[in-house]
Amino acid sequence: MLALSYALPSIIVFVASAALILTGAVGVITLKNPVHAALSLIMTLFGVAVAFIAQQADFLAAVQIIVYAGAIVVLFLFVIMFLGVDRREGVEVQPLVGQKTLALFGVVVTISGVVFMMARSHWVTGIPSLSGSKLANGAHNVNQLGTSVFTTYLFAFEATAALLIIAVVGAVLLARRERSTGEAQ
Amino acid sequence: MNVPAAWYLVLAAVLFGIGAYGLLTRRSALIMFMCLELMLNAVNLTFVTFSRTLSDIGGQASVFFVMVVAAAEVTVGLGIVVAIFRRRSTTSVDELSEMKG
Amino acid sequence: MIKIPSAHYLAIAPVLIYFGASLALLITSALRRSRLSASAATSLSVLSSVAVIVVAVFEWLYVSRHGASETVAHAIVLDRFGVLATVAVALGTLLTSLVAKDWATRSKILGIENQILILATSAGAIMMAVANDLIVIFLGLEILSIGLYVLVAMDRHRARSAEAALKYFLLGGLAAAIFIYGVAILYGATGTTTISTMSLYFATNYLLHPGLAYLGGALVLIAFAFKVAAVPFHNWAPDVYEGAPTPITGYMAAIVKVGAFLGFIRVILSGLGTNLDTWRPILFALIVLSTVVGAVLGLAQKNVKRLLAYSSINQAGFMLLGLWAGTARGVASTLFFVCTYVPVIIATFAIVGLVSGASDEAHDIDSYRGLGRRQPWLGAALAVLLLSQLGAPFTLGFFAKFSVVASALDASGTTLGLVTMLSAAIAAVFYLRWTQLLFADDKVSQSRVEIPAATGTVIALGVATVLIFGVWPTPIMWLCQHASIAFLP
Amino acid sequence: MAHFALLILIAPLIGFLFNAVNGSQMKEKAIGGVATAAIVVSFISTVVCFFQLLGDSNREVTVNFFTWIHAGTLTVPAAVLVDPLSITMCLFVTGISALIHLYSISYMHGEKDFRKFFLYLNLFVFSMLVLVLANNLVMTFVGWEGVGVCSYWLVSFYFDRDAAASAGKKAFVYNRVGDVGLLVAMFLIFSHSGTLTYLTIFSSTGSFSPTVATLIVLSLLLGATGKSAQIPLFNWLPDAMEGPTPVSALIHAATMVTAGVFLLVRMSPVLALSPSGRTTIAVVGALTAFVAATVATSQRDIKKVLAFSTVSQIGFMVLAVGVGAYSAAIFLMIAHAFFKALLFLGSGSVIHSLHGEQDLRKMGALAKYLPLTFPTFLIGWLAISGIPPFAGFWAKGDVLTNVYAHNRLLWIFALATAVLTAYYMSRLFVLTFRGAERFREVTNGEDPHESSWMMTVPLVVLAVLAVLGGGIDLPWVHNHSLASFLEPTFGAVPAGASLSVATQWGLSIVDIAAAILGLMVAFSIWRDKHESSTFEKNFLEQVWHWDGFYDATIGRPLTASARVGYAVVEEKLIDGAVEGVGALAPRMASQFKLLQTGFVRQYALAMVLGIALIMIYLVARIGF
Amino acid sequence: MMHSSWWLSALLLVPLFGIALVLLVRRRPGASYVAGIGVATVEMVLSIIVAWMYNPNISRTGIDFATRHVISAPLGLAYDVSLDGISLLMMLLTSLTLLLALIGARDKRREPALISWLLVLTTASMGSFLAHDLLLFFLFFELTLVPSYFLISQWGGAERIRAAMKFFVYTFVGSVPLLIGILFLGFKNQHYVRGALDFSYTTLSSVSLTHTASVVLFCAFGFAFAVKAPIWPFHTWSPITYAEAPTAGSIEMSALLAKLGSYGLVRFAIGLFPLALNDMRPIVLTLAVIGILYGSAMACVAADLKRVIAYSSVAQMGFIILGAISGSKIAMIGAVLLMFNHGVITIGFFLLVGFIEKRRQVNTIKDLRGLQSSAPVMAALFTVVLLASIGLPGLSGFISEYLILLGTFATHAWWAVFGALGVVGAALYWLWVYQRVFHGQADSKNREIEDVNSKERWVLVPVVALILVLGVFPRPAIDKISPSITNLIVHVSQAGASK
Repeated sequence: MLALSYALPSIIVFVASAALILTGAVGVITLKNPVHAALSLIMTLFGVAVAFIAQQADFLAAVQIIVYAGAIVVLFLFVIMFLGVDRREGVEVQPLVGQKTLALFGVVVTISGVVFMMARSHWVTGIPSLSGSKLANGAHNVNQLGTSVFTTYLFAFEATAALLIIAVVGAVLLARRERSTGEAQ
Repeated sequence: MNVPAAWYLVLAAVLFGIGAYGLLTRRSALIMFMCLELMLNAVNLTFVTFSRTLSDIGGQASVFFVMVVAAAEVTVGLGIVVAIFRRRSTTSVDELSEMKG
Repeated sequence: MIKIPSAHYLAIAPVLIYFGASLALLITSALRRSRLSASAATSLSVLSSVAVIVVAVFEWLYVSRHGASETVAHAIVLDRFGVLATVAVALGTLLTSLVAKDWATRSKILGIENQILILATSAGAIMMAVANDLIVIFLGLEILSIGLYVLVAMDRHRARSAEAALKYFLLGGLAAAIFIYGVAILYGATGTTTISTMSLYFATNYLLHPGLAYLGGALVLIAFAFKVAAVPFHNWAPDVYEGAPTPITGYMAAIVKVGAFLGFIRVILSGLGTNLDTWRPILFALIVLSTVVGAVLGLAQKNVKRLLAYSSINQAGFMLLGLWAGTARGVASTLFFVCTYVPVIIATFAIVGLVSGASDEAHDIDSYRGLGRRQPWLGAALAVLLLSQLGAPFTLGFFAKFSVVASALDASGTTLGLVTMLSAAIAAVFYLRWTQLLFADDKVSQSRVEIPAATGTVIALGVATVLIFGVWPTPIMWLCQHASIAFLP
Repeated sequence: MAHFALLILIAPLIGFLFNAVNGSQMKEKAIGGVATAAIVVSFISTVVCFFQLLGDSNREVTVNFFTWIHAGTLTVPAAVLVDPLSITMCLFVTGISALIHLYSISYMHGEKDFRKFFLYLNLFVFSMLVLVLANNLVMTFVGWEGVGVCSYWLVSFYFDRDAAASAGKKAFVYNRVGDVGLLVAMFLIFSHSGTLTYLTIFSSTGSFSPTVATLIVLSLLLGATGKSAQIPLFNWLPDAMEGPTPVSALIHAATMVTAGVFLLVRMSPVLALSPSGRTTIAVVGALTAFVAATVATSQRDIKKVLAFSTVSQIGFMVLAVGVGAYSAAIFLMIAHAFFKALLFLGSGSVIHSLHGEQDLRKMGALAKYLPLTFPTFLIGWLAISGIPPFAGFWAKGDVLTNVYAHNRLLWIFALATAVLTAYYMSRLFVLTFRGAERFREVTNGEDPHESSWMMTVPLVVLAVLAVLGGGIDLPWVHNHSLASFLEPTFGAVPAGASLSVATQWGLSIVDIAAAILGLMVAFSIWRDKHESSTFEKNFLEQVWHWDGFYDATIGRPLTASARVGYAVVEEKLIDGAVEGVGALAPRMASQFKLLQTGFVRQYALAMVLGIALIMIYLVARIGF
Repeated sequence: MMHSSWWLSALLLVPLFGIALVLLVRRRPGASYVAGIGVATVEMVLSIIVAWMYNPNISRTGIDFATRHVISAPLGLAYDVSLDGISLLMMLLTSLTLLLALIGARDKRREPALISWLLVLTTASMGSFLAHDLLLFFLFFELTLVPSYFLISQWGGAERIRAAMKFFVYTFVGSVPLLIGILFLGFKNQHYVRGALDFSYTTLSSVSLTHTASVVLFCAFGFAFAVKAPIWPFHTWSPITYAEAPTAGSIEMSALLAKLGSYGLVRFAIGLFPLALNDMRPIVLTLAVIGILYGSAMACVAADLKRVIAYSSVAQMGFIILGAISGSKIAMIGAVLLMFNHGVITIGFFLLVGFIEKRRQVNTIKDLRGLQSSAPVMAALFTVVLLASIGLPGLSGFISEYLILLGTFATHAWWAVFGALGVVGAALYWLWVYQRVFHGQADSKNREIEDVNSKERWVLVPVVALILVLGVFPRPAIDKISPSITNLIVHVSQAGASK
């Protein structure tokens, strides 16, 4: 029995997070109204955060809530409202014949493949000792993560700065109202 | 004892699949973006799960970067949607099929 | 106390220069009341490109003296392979910034933002090529992609520009998700995201259950295949090529190929090279499909940008041959192909941009009818560039095709050699049709195409490269060969 | 010797070149004079050579000019072999040619392409001399083809007449078919003996097995049938009468058509190796002689009659070769050259006087208008009919005797042919010179008159030769005549010599009887009529429907298959395959194009399906 | 002492400098024509000097003027040129073709460009004939396609685009296996010697191959050359191409480029894969004989003069291939001679057809008739060329065809016999064509045409002279080519023996 092998709380947490995640995800892809979809997305994000906590990623869980649910989804909602598209998607027939069936087929095959391959490898084949220290809990997690980001991932961290700048510049350029060409000169 | 990593990995894979399926079937650009977020979240979950299994902080650090990327992508993506909406008053990608062949 | 890892600044100097230049332009344009002139911006980006090339020369010399090394906590690698990629990207950036300047003037759009984005994007491409960490590659890829999404959407006068951007964005997002999923799985499979460590892991461990590694590698490979527009992950290319502003199309065709291919080689051959036997059938299928579909679909195109898109899909198939071979010769030949593709394709799109006019709309192949009659030099230049892409002898393109096919044959890929060369024969039809149209005598009375100095220089450079190194490919081949030595595990 | 031998050859060539370079400004007479003089020089040189040869103990002199081809083991010298055979041939070739040249000056007077005619004639004589003087098969082949092409030019001399153009082409193509035989013979000889020089071939005949020898002989025979108009390739010759009459006289009676016989005779040492081959030759000769003679009885064109007569006479010569009577063949060849040239020139004179009319039905009673042509023609007629003491009697008698000694059946055939010969020649004679005047319509009522001296002198000379020609080889003086002169070449005693004297006399009487029979019949039939459906059978007039047969069995099927081949094999199958493969790509393109729908979600779907495929591959790779 | 290779380099460079010159003077009307002819003359003189200097006995292989410089070792690219008896005549033919095509087939439409392309083509074909390195050969071999394509597509007839494309794609596809084969051979050698990549003919001819590999490679090489030559059934690009190309282009393609196929077969396919010969010979011989007969049949029903020449070329190439593959020295000498002779003859044909086209704007046989009465000199010249083509002894065509058939008969009698039937075929279709075009009564259009003028006569003088001289004195040519052929035969037989 499951209960005998694993601690009950962890099972409950898993089931809860899985329920949140999957319900939210299915909501995103089925709900017609973009606002509802965005709210479903939040549900998934919460679920993921729960799963993070369950797996000793406390800091990431916090970031998940703050950044994702707090910023990204808000951005979505903002744009939805801004554009005024908070209605159902158009009800015209799908122009693409067989798209759903084929998509389902492709995705199911792919994901089955992914799962099968993972299972055949007993889910993980990396060697823990390769990368040093054990994973810490709680406050130490933040420390550890910080250390990692500023040592091993220093360059990547610096690069994110560039990424964000370019994204911001890009967004500004794209969303800017068209000016007359004379001004552009 | 915690539930095995496999559970979370499968969960992540399924989430990835749902995201991909949504991307393929939804017409609203905004919802497609959300589906992309679902997929990235699946990746994050995978990272965290492996991080736990390997007792390695690297996976969690990676999640950090993925989040940044997700944020950047959404910013630009929404910028594009706004730009298109100004011109065409739609967010349905199916109406953007002028170029083909 | 955190010990900040040491950085070898020579190794990251190119990236820094490009970001620096980009930031400098951004800040200047933001702070100044009057807008910075496009010429000034262009000068800065040309200067920075030149600087990058100079730095690259020093890097090359440094590597020659001290050997390859890793820096910034193994995130960046300083080797000739990366140096050569840096040079190729810098060259592409230099040429593009020249073309983009004239384009901005012609199309009356913002000149500075172009340069800012181009510079930053180039930094991303270089990052992909010099990275030793999958996360860095991912970031480089994203910088490159996001920069391009914006650049593609830049032309606000044309609806197609935005459509192209959205298509590119959605599919690029999917590819990015797949890539990072692959990275995550590789992380699970090997416990690291550092390429050299991964390589070491595969070299020292026999994987009883390689499924996870295969899965991760395959997903990463798919993402790269998307970036280089290999069939069946190519669908975005024709639409995006068509929709993007023409100079950006040229830039995209050149730089994305450099960044993506070099990253591709690093990950698949350097990191996962021990599993080459697993990747080969996939690559085989990609090559066959890309060359054939690219060539065949090119036949049906009336729009030259779409035509060039299919052409580049076809060329991508060729570039993959070196990867399929997986040998030093293969790497060298793919490098050669990718590097020589840069000036050719940018110059080609420069001409396409000129012909398309201020609105950037005249892309029908009929716009070229009689061009060579009216303007023999321009016509001849385009003819040379097209013949090079066709692979005509005594052009650079011939040696590019020759070397990749040779590397495939060296690795017993006779079938691939035959199929790809036959696809070249099919592709020849559309190149020739276009070339022939240049000198067709009907409808000769169209207006002349103005050739601004900067763009003219780019075209002349492209043609000169094609012809000079078409007879004497020795220096480039020497560089590529040296860049590939001691690169493979 | 060497100088004169060279002179024989190049004199006509010089004449040709001189006229070719200078001729455009020269007058007709000058052109004709130069051309004729060149041949005369050649004739004189031949005579000199002849006497030198008589005085020479070794009657085989090879004169080497230069090495023409030297490739690998093949060496072909440009050299001439002066021996009794070649010099005999040269003598009558140059002699008759000179006369015909002279004749042509007048006959061709006023023609637009007068100069061209003489160019061709000179070149023809040159080629003919190369043919007979060559010391190897390749050089012979040069002459062989040279006369062929000159014949082509001369036959289609009136090129704006379609019939002439077709006839020239037909002559050349038929000859070419024969040439394949000669080529194959050369290949066989070279691959077995390693040489193509006559004397070397003859000294190494041991290297030919009987089968090879027979193959060689049969190939040579094929070559000979082409050039000498024998069955099965004989039907080009009558068409060749489209050429000007002097051409018919020179080429299609006296010289070129005998080349086949010459070749066989020349190769006699090889012929000796293959009895079955020789029999084939004899049968072909006899059949040709007979068939052509029957055809000649029903022709209405004066030149056609003479043409078939030529075929028939050459059949006799081939028959002689087949029975091993080489000197008899040469004898008949010379005699035939005399009287046939005479007959042709005579008919030319008739035609000339009738403004080009050649139909026998529109002639008659010309004897009194053509006082010189008539007697000379008479001599020619008697000579060919085999009436003693004219040349034809002796020559044909020699052949018949030898045939009799060899094979009775062939002899009967030959004798029947002799009767027919006398018959059709007499018919010709009667219709032309006797009977009622039927030509007024043609001449607009005027009287026909004799031509200039340049045309009549050759007639007279030839008439004299036709009378006396028999003297060169009278049966009772074989050892002091042509046969003995030729002996170094053939070495064999003619079969006829083995017959008893009585038999030979008897045979002579039979010959005379045959000739007279033919004469009588002809006179009795044709004295008072000029058309007769009884005696001019359509079947015969149509040459046994030989042309139609070829047309139906070879010509039309080949043309049809070429057309079908073009429409089906070339355009549909071969090029169709190429074009089909070529069209595949565009067709694929239009299909593939549909996949590029412009819908981004479908692009994504394509990607996902691609990924799915790769997943399936990976799963298959690691296995369940 | 071997001669300096600078001579050969000069042969390759003169046309290129010529292009610069032509483009330099392009603005002045007619100047480019003069410049082009000047360059062609220099090239011709150079060729004659080189041919005169060439010493066939300089080495066992008959190779003179040789040099080799590696340009790029990783690519195996080297500048490696030399001259031997087989390439000697081809070199002369290249120069001659250029000169006569320029003078005789003048086309005033965009003359500088036309002349430049002709010059490019000259360098390309000259390079193919002089290259002693397979990669270099391939480069030049492929390069010929580009100028040809432009010549056809820019200056050709109504269907020029289709013709040009068909020509290009067909021959391009043909050369794909060649490239693969060359590479295969190069790597085979490299793996064996563990040295640098090297495509030198000398090196590669010593690579030991298995029997199967030999056969496969022979097929790969053979296919490329068969398409180029063209050998039946890979010939269908040629009729439309010859018909649609401008006269100068037709001349270059049929007189010269077709020879690349037969030359390649002799030099590379036979020289490199002697082991395959025993298996492949019957097949190639059969194709050659079919080509001879089939070409003749098609020439009979072809509708226009250029197509007749095209099919006639198919038949003639059949003869060349027959001789080349037969393994007999005599036949091979004949084949090499015929390559040159057929070139000269074809130049003559196309020039004359060009003259007719210039006067009548058509070359369809049914529109022409009775030309001999109005243009007797043209008819005479046509006759000479025609007779050479059908192999009249005393003219150049005969010697070569004769040697081919004679030599082939010794080794493969039946094929020679059937090949000899081609002699009849040639006479049949050429005389028929001649009859339809030159004989008969001319209608009004054909009656008016003017005869060849003095300039046109002078262009044909070299053609006729070569036809006559090589028909009567072929020895100098044969003596120059013989040692190389002997060497090739010895090489082939040794390889066969060591099996």
